[in-house]
Amino acid sequence: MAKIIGGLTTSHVPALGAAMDNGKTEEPYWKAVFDGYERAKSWIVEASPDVIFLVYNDHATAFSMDLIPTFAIGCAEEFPIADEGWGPRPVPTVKGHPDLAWHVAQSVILDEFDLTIINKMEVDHGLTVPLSLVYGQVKEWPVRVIPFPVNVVQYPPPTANRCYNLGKALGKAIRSFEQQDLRVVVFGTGGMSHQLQGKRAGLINKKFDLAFQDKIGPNPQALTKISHLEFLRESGSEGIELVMWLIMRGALSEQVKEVHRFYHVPASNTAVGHMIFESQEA
Amino acid sequence: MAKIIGGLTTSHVPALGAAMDNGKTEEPYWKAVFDGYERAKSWIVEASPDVIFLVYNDHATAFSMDLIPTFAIGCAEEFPIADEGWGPRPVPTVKGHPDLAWHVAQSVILDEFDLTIINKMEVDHGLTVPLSLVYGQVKEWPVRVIPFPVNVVQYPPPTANRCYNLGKALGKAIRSFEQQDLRVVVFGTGGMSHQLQGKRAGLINKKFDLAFQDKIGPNPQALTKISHLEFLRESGSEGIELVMWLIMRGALSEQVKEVHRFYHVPASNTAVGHMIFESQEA
Amino acid sequence: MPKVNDYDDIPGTTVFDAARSRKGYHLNSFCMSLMKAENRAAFKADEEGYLKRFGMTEAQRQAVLKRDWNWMIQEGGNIYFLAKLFFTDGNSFQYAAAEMTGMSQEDYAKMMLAGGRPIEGNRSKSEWENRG
Amino acid sequence: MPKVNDYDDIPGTTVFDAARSRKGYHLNSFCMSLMKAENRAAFKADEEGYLKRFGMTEAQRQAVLKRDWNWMIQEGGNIYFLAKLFFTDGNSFQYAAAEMTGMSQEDYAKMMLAGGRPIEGNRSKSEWENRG
Ligand SMILES: [Fe+3]
Ligand SMILES: [Fe+3]
Repeated sequence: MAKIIGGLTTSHVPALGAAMDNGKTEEPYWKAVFDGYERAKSWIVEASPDVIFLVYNDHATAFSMDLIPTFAIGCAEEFPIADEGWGPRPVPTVKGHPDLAWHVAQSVILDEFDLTIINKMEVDHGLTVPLSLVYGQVKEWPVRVIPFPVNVVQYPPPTANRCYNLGKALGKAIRSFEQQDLRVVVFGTGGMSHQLQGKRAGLINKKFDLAFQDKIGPNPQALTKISHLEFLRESGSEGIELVMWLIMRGALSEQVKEVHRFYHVPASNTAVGHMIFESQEA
Repeated sequence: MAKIIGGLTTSHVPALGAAMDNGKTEEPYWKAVFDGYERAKSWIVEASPDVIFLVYNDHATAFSMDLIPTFAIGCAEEFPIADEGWGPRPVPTVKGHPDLAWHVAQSVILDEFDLTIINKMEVDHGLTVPLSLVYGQVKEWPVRVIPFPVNVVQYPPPTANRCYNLGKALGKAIRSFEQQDLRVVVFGTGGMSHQLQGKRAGLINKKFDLAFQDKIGPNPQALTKISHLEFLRESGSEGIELVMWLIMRGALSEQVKEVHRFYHVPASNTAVGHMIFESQEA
Repeated sequence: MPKVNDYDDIPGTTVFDAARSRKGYHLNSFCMSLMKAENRAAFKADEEGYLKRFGMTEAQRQAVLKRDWNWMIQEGGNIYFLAKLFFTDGNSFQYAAAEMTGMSQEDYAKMMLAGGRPIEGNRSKSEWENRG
Repeated sequence: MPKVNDYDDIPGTTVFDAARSRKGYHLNSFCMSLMKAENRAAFKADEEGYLKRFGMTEAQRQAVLKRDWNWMIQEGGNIYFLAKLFFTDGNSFQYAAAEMTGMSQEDYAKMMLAGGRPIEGNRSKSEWENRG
């Protein structure tokens, strides 16, 4: 059986990718952020996942207005890096894990989650920045990745409750995969509070974010009751990305051990939230 | 509020479209089929829908293997006719109803169904043949159409139970649309028993089909328990399209009046099943 | 992954599941390409040359050139994708279905007119083995 | 459809819902086109000419030419689509965000370093109206 070692949440601010790509990680502004990821770099070596199940949102890159899946799963062998307007990020192509991805897709569709199956897709900063934050600059990613894009661009995104329940189904599906000893880590990316548009741009709600970080481990059910209106109002129009943290949380065991927590304002416009959890399987 | 007048089920065999397009409807082989649709032609005039909510499956036309949505909803202004290998069918472009389609999309996503929103799509025989069967050869379709493609090509399709529950959410969403007096008819297309592949091609299970027709009106819950294995085994590898009838049924009122029933073997390889129901709103 | 699925017991039937879908990706992509008139013309003008544009296996190419529908399905083809190929040839679903059963189209059509292939005796592989 | 939504009460915020998405379709499609280097080159060489390729309204075209980000959002633009445009210009999310607030990028950056725009007083339109 495959094993879910743990989960990791992180923002995926594109400027963090640019700072790494342009060698600016030692500048004081950026160093304060990257220092928060030192623990992740050692943790991921200890955890040594074979596969990262990476929940993120596409930022109008693979999905235009022509077609917007609520939940999609990348089943391809590999995923090229998208050109978001300044050429593709100089990072390796992402290799998938079709065996596990297809197994999960079949399982959760039969569990009545209405996924879109994807066999061809480019991936944007939402997926690559988290990988860079954890693995740094590498020639090849030392891990397979299953991209799991969630719509948070076109209103309405899936509800917090739906995301948490989906996470549970994903966890069950991953654990039932028959390949012996496959080690899986689940990433929930996006957030925390930020607003990138209009006269309210720059909004940060530290109190909301810290409460979210307090609850996501021991009491995620409380967070599933947050409405879209509350996310939009309290965490900014782009803070609603936080629903994706609940997918990660749902996939982990009931009890989890928090091994790292980081909160920092700002990275560009965003409150960076980064946490690491380990499963406490019975 | 919009009103759901009733629902209609029908097969969408491409050869039926070809028979109409090539003026063969009076040949005895085809006449036996088309005679079964005479009632539908008068009923649709009585029902005079403004919009048909048309549940069907794409046959590897709009969706290749690159991207396979479980449930999708067409929100565009219009939908061109696809070229399936012999040029597009000579039928009018399908006009959508974006106001209602978007309303339904928002509503059912908030009700935790994970739709894919589509703003650009070509439609194939799965959608156009049912329209032709009901409206005949016309210069313009006298109705707006919301295409609702369901994956039944790539295993696994959504379960029968999921489809029925989705239908309920769609019905609720349509009824809550604020535009006064909009008249809606729901089509559930596909089936009945057929198998188009392998040494078992040509399978027909009349007993299964008639039992399905008996239950879909008064006792659809019984049909929601049919497993994929049972559909595949009993109604043929392509008979699993019948899950789409349950979406239509779910959208109608609890009690329905059956106003027409037709069953005929064969149209090409398929058992044609065609029924008309009227809502019995309290 | 020689995984056993419940539906593998259905005789004469290939369910288009993940394994088949992955195997047939390039074959089915070739079929999709035939939805454009210019591609159909190019294919008809030089079938072998046209097939080289796609990352198909030799078996998939041969199966296409021979129009061996069962072989194509064995190599991951799905009937709705393959339809683009037999439509390009000017043939119908009934033509292809008859071919796959090994019957003449006339005999197949007669079987359908008589009510189709019955479900009795066609539910399970064991029934096919026992009929000798 | 001047429908009132609960989120319309949030000040300085445009939720990208169905109405906005429909209004912005061609504007956002133009932005997506900038994901190809050759299209960026063509746009830079002749902005007005390039914009004519898309079915945009005159207001959408003017908003693009003027790089008026709030106007683009009013015309149905979404920030993640618009990002392709300001990335093409060599600018960042922080640049665009500052522009939209009417602050200089320096002042905006200072605000962010000081903890960002506070939530207090920024939850509801009534709060903005009352602050005079
Ligand atoms: Fe993001
Ligand atoms: Fe069909």
